[in-house]
Amino acid sequence: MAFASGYFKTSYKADLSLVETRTRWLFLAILIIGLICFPFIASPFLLDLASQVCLSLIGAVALMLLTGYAGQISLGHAGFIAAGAYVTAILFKEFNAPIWVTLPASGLVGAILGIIFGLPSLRLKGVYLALSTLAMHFIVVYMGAEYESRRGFATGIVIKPPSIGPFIIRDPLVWYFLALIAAVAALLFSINLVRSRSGRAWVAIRDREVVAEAIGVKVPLYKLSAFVTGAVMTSISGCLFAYYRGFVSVEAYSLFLTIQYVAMIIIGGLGTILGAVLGTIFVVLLPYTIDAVGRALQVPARLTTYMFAIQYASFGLIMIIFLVVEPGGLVAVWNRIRNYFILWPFKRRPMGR
Amino acid sequence: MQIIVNTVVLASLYSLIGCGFVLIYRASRVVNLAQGELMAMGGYFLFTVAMGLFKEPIPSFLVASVFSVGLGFIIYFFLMRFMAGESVFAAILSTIALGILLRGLITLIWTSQLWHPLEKMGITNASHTLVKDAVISTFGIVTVLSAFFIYLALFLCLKFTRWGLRMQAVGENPLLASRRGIKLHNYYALSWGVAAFTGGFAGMIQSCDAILEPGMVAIGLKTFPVVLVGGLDSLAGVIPGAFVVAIAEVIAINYISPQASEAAPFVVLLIMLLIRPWGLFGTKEELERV
Amino acid sequence: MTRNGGEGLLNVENMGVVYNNVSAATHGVSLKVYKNEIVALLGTNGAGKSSALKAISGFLGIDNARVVEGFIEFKGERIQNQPPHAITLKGIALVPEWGKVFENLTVEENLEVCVPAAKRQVKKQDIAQLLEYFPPLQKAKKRLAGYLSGGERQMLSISTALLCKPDLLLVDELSLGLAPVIVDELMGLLKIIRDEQGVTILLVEQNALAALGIADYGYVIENGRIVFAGTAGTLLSHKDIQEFYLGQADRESRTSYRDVKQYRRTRRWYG
Amino acid sequence: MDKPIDLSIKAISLAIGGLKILSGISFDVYKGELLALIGPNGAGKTSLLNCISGIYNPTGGEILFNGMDLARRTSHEVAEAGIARTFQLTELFKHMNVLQNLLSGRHLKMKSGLLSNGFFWGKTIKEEVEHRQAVEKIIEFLELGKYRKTESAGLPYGTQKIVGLGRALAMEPQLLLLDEPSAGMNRQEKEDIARFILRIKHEMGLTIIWVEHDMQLVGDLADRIVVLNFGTKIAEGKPDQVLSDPTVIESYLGTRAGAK
Amino acid sequence: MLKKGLFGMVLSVALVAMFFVPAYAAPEPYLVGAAISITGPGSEPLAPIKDALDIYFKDVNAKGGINGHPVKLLIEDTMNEPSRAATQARQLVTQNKVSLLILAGLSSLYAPVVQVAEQYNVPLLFLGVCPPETYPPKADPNQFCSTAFGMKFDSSFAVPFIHEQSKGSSLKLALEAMNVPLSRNEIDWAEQLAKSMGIEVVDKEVTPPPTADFTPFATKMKSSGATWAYSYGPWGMEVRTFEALRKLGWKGKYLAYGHIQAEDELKRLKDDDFYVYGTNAFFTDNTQAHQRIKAMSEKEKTVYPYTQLTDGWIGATVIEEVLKKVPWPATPDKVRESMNQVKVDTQGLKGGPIVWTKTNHYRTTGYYRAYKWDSKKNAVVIAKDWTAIEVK
Repeated sequence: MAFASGYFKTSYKADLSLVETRTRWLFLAILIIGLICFPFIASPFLLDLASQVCLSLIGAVALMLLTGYAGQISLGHAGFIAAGAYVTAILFKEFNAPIWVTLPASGLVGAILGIIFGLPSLRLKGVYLALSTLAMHFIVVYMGAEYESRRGFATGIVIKPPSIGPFIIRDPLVWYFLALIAAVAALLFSINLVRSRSGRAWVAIRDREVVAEAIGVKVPLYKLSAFVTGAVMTSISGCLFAYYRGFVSVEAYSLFLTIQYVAMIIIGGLGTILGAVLGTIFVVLLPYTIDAVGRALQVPARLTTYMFAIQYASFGLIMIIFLVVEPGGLVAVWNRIRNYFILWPFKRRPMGR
Repeated sequence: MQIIVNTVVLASLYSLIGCGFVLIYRASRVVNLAQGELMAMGGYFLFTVAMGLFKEPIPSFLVASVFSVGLGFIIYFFLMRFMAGESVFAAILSTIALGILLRGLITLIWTSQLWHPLEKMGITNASHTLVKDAVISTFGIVTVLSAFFIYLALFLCLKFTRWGLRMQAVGENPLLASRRGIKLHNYYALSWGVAAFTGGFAGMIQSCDAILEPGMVAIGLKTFPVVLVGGLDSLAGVIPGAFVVAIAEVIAINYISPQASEAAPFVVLLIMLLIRPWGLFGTKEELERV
Repeated sequence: MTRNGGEGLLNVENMGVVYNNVSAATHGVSLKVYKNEIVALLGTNGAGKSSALKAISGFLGIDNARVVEGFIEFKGERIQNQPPHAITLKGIALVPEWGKVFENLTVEENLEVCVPAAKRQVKKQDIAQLLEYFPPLQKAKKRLAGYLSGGERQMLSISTALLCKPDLLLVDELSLGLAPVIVDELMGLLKIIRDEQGVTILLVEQNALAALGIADYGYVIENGRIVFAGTAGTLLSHKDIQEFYLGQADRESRTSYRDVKQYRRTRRWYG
Repeated sequence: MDKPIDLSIKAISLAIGGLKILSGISFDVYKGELLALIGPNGAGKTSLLNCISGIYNPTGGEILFNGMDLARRTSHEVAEAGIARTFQLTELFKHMNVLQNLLSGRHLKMKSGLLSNGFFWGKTIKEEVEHRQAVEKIIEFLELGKYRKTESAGLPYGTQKIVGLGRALAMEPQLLLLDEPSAGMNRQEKEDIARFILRIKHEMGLTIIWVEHDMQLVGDLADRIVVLNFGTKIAEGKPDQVLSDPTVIESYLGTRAGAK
Repeated sequence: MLKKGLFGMVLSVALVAMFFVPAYAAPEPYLVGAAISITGPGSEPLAPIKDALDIYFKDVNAKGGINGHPVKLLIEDTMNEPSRAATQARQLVTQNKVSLLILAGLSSLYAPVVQVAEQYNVPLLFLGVCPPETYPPKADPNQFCSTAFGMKFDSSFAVPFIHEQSKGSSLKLALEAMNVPLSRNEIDWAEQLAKSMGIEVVDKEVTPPPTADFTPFATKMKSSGATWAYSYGPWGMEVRTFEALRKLGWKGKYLAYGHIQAEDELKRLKDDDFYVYGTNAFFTDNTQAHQRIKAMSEKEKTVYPYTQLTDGWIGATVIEEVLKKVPWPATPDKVRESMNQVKVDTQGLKGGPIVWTKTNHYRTTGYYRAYKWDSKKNAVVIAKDWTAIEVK
């Protein structure tokens, strides 16, 4: 196959492989090496951001499965994250439970919440479903607030760093790799899901519910399973986030958090896992990028108050610009850039989408 | 007795905010999550006008209303126009982004200080005793009356004028309306303008009756329970919806726990979705549309 | 070429419509409609007739499609890729398929809504005059349009379109979902309206038989191309049209579907 | 007919929102036959199909299939019972490619669960390969090879309908319901469809209920025809006999067709 | 198409590039990092702190800095979001290498920022509000507090004050807090204190943070027959409840904690029975320090009015005093060392100096004063002058 003009597969199994061509293997290898080397060259601040991206990615991919693939709109994502975080906090505070208890417990509570959040989806869709999940979010956060004020945890609940055996996970470097592994695991899990039976059932429901049912998909079951999968992954990310931050408090799980996750999948591009990745990177880094721009502008101290207000507003503005200029999301931008380089130096673009 | 008066005033405020939401939804099926920000903007417009242009209340209110309507038009022509035909979710997100933008603008222009437009206009918010034990403030009365008259005006307009008729047609079948030579953009912009006006007016009254601060956008969150209980597409439903939510809130404050008053409207919302998802006055077909 | 001795009203020249910048729906469609004519555009689903119709009425934008080649000229003015309400105001009114009406408005309100702002002088008597063509509607004036029968809906749809005082009436799939008897009645009404009101009509139809019954001239579109054009009479007597569109060729002379071409065995992907 | 009965429809009636759509329709479908269902638009053909496939639950009557009453079953239960259908308008999952669309038809034949899918371990891989082979056979059968990885929204209209047919076949049903497979196709495409339908009947031995508008196709291919009008059955029998039935001509085929 | 592609490319390049823009490279100044809630919900009492710090250190730097080195303030806007505050604190400490961290934000931001301070062992000064970890007998080594309020001390002034004022008449007290930890805890403590003093507490209201309408709460307070009301929480809640009570025709007296807005608000409300108390002197004192704040504020055209700058100004005075005793080059350890034994003269802005010791990072003595409006004099008057409360 030395002069192969294309890459031919010789079995159906080969067609299932995720990484198809040698070039892609090469890119993947570079990416992996880059990710491993990254913490050794980056500043602690960048490392912190990278860990945040990785942890957020789990929640974003989960929302992508739920909304982008199964088509169930949810505005209650922060509720799932809060649930995971509060389960961790409560177990830690009340029973001093270690991470190998809180992590599965968060997942379990997430699963239960997923079913509860998902039940309205059997009857409702679109805006109605979105608003019902929004209501659920408020109720979950209210319960968290009640716990906090009843137990008198004045300024949120502080959680000690988790330990596995004798090792205490505290070092940012360790956290980075932990978050990276968790994110990659979540990514692989999601990619596998969407390319096999369950994922196809979800997309079928999203694209055409009546037809999905006619080919034998148990629609209620699969809707709930989408909610449960999304909720479990998100709750686990909530648990990890709680450990990473070292505290849990109501203010951290406001509607704004949901908005950020929704922004991730829409700005990334609905219906693609890559979109979730790009969207997460974009949304997590955006405020700090805006900060950096603001700082680079060297505004006189007197005007910085206005500068901060502008920064706050520009988060909204950039989101709006994105929605208006590029409804296809970052994936569409990515595909254009890729096509440009694949074709370079030829100008003709392929007849694709 | 006092509790009833309070509830009526609160419900009037909610129905003022909610009607803008319903108008936009009916005309363009867009869920506007920036209703609270539109409301706050109204208050800030009033403050600016009262401080810079007029000292008298009535011209101040009028000019601020004009600004509010203008804001609605601007929002439509510079943002929402481009969201036509996008997914429900993208449209929701764009209104959220709009909310963030507006909040940033408020801090930018008026900072996060507390303001009192009432003081600038040199009038006081006197109290009046209705019956024994029941007191209502001047702007409480204004809230109730303006809710009444704005609703009356809206009903009359929608029922008996060409514009109202066409607005209804646009909401029902935009494609067909456009085939009949109705300029969709104008009607969508109109719905945004009216929504910004009613919301903004609520904000003006609220800023006079209480205080003007960026935090007042949080009231906008109550819109969703209000309109869903009434029915997303039903203007008439907003009023009972507002009452149900206001009553739920007052009951929560008085008999359960004050903090529950934040969650209570959403519990009401969920119960409503469970038993009658299309709302008290909404149409069942609406469920299938979105 | 002039037909009927009338002057040209609509001139579609070499029009190509492309969806999503990629897939072409029509290639070089050319057709002409002269004043006071009834022209039929015939074709099966997906042949490109609805794309042509959307292009003329300005509804391509909604499906992310554009006219990329050629032009559409109406009264000497290029109108391709303009928004629908602008085209309506220029004098082209569309009667959409399935008799779409505003279901939550009454028949009367449906009619009032459709009076364009530019032509305010249209008064109640115009509506009354129009309703004389459609006696069933007159009886149902106060009823919600959602409760009308299929035929009545089409009548309402036609009359609302006529209220826009169009020069050209586009009628999309009038026969769809209606009993043949009612289709005949509606077609007859259209002809009367044309004769009395002087409206030009472009019928876009699958039901070739019904359309050619009243049309003066007809075009047949297939795979995005005009394949036949001619007067109604020519088309009705054309052998292929008879076989494929009118379904009336005798069974002996045509090929049966049972004797279709041989199955080509394609190579399976891997062994 | 002495063939065994596959599906038996007994006095089916359906009303939606006070509107009577079907009233008391009964007929039998025999094993391995190609039964065409014809009638004007709005006669209730598609509604009847929806009743059989569980999308609507009829207000009265029974639909017996393998000793099971389908009248009160949900759509996916009907699918589990071995009935597959195609849809009138192209109803492919438009963001899936052809392969995925066909594989989605194998949903019921596959058994792997969510977790197994997520980790993509042994069972799932084995299943994916196995069912891929089954799907490849259908791709070959329907000559879809060159479209394998094309997203279905970008396919030509006719091809989309064939993929829809393929997805139904992928379910390996006993009974196939076709809803106007040839609608909007040109002669060439109709010939393809005709060929596929005949091959399905002869090579796979499926029972087919076929809603069709094209009288030529029906006349040439169908074993038996049932004619519906205004929700009632007005005729049933062999093609020649039904198509020359005066009531059918009057209410459906139209007198003009004969006259001119 | 090409334009869109370009848009995407420019955007991604900009995104990447922004992270490699060197932030602050100059090593000479004292680096002080501040995470302040300037925008976002609940930022109204905190945003003016930035103004005060800005003008104070502009003046200091103009006069040649501290020990010959200028002070460089690195200010970040937390938007009152906990995660954002944590990230910014980490950025300030690890990337910008500040030797002192300042936090002015709601109580929900404590935990995340304290974590960072602990992890990197950097002293953390609270402006605005502060946690009880700074109180004696065992203060957290890294946490310091120069703010106005202090949990359990404020009400130790307020409750006896009410008791004293109501001598000779019947006293029925209603309490109000907002459902945020600080406010709620303080009111619980006030209730306990009042009961121990034999005061009848007839009502206690806890309002949720985004309350649209305080009338329901005011109605409950009024119907409880209260003659005095004490409210402790954000200014908006305090004053709106008072106004709601007055709207309902309540005739009682009202005590509120006097936040930065208090001075202007007393003049606006002009109500003889509305009392505020706090630890800062009002501008009616017109000391030299007050004159300086006013002059600087007017010169620099601060965003917030000069009456709201006192808190931040005091904080800045403390920072200056601390840095003065830090030998060059400054490190977090040296700064902490200096903070462990500092005595700051507040120049009349408070009732006395702020003194920190190794075990007390709050102050050894708190000084409180109460103000009210006097309609006869048509001016704000002192209702009770400086009262010292020992902090133990």
